[in-house]
Amino acid sequence: MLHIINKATPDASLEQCLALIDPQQDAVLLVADGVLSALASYAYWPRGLAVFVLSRDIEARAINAYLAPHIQIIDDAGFVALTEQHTQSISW
Amino acid sequence: MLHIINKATPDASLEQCLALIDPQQDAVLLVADGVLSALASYAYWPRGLAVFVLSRDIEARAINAYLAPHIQIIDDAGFVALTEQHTQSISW
Amino acid sequence: MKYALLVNGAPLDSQAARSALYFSQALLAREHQLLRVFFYGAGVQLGNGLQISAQDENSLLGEWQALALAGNTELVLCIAAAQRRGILSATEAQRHGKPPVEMLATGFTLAGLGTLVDAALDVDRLITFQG
Amino acid sequence: MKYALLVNGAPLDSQAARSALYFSQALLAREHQLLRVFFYGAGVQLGNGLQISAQDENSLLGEWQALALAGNTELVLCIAAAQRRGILSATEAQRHGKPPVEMLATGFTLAGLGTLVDAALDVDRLITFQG
Amino acid sequence: MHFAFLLRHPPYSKQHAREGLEAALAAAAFGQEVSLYFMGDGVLQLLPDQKATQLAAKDTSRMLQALDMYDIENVYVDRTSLQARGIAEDALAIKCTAVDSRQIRQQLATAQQVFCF
Amino acid sequence: MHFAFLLRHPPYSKQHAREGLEAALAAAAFGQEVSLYFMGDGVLQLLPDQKATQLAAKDTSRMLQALDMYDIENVYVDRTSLQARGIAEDALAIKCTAVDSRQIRQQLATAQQVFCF
Repeated sequence: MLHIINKATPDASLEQCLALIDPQQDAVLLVADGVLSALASYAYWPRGLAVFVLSRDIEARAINAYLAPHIQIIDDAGFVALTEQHTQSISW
Repeated sequence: MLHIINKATPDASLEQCLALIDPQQDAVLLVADGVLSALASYAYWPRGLAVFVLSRDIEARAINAYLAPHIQIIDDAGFVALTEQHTQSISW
Repeated sequence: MKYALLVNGAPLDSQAARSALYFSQALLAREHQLLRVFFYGAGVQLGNGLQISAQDENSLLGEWQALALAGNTELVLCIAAAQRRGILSATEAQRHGKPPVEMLATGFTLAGLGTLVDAALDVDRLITFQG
Repeated sequence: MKYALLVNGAPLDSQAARSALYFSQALLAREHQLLRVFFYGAGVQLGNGLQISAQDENSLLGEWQALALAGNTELVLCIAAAQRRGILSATEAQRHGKPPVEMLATGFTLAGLGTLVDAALDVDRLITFQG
Repeated sequence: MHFAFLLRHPPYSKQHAREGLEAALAAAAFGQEVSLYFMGDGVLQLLPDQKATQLAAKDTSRMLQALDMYDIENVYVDRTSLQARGIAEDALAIKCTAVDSRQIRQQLATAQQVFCF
Repeated sequence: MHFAFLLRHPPYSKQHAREGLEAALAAAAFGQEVSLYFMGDGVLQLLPDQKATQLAAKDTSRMLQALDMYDIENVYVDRTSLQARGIAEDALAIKCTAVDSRQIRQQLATAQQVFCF
């Protein structure tokens, strides 16, 4: 399952998404204001979970230098690739 | 200062409002989705703070039975009266 | 007392315009003056005169127009915020090379942020309704 | 693969339509098919053809129209959601006793939720862009 | 096909509750198997005796009465969300099955599409 | 008259950052004393090197350069909000005075109007 999150915390979406995530099989993609949850200072992602952010949303907001180390930056084509790999998605 | 809150938790508005509140002098009015923060199960209001909810928002959502005991229910005229009493207001 | 309101939330996708309407009605009932309501941000969408209310709901726009008549209240859309969201008067449309369709609802005017500043200076209370 | 999108967020007051546009461009670049984009909720506001883009910003609407041509993609506004938000075709306006002003942007059609259900059944992937 | 709908918003301030239910009813009307999951503030959609007329709004709780008519039988409510709001399972306006996150996760894995409102 | 603006939203997804700044600039242009308080995700408006063109958006950080021109000198940033995001006070695009909640509360008490964006 690919979880797409577009909202900044605090927001119910994050809590609800985290409650349903399977860190072994699922991936999270942060887009729009959702990328703010990729900051190193926000440390609630379960260990082992694949967390991606969209590069243009990071660059627009100039937060590259503040990202947590395990966050993976992808471009628009990478977003498409994630949707190819995951048969299911939930946009929170 | 009258603090008017129209958003449900979790939301940054609540945190930011609580950080600025003076429980001795200020009052909080919950409107629209903000009334959900009047539920007895949400217990983060500082002791002694006057917290009001708008009756029509409570009735529309049928949450009367779930309100915390110290919450005061007012009607539209009561809302106007609060703005008369407080020279300043912030709508979060 | 003299009041003005600032309404920032979209009429349907937030409760801002609805809450502000009931507040305004209560203001007039208590014999306050409501000089101006300034619609900003997504709030400008209330002034779209081409909107049609579904049969099963009351017309929020119509209630605002009635309130404005009863209270002699100015209903002002921020011109920049409205333009960004595609709401133009016939004059504005023509100025941008579009057909002169009047989208502005009866009773609403377009004006700049200066009218919000003016209102804030003229009144005893300015109350904001967020989206 | 065959894709469809569901866009729920308002064009200016959320990033939904902008994010969905870049995703769609990347889809076509990878030679996927994008059959339909269904605009629902506040998302229908993109299809307001009377909107004017400010000079300092690109036209989001224009880019969507170009994308639809390039990808042979249907742009569909949910008819009920659009009506609630005041966006009508000339035909719909007339049916409600209003002047027959065409508000629908070129390249967009109005249809019911059934076309969203159909899209979900026809494609390999349905991706939602929230507001 | 099995379409799952996550209904996460409280009624009335915004259109999510209403438009989520309308989408679910449409999917059922078009012959699809539909399951509903009320979670977060979405559980408030299930409270009885809502007075939508106070806000001149469409009563979404009345739309719930239509679920039967559309043969939507798989109606679930997140137990944790109810508990966090102090709402008893038997205080709801319609019959729902209370589930936990683990059950929701398992059931969503079988859905063709998951719609989130 | 003294108008205070609380700027609480991050740039770009929504119009709050842009429309809040435009309102503040308008108040200054109309001769009012203006003070700005960046707090919560609003502090992200202050980061240098934003690339708004990535989203074909108006660069709100460039609007900040106009503050001088409008004689807006009272620009404050909430220290706690910066710390929570791991942002140093000297990493910001414009000169701001870092303050805490107590100071903000005291200063707002002197405002004629508090606008919240």
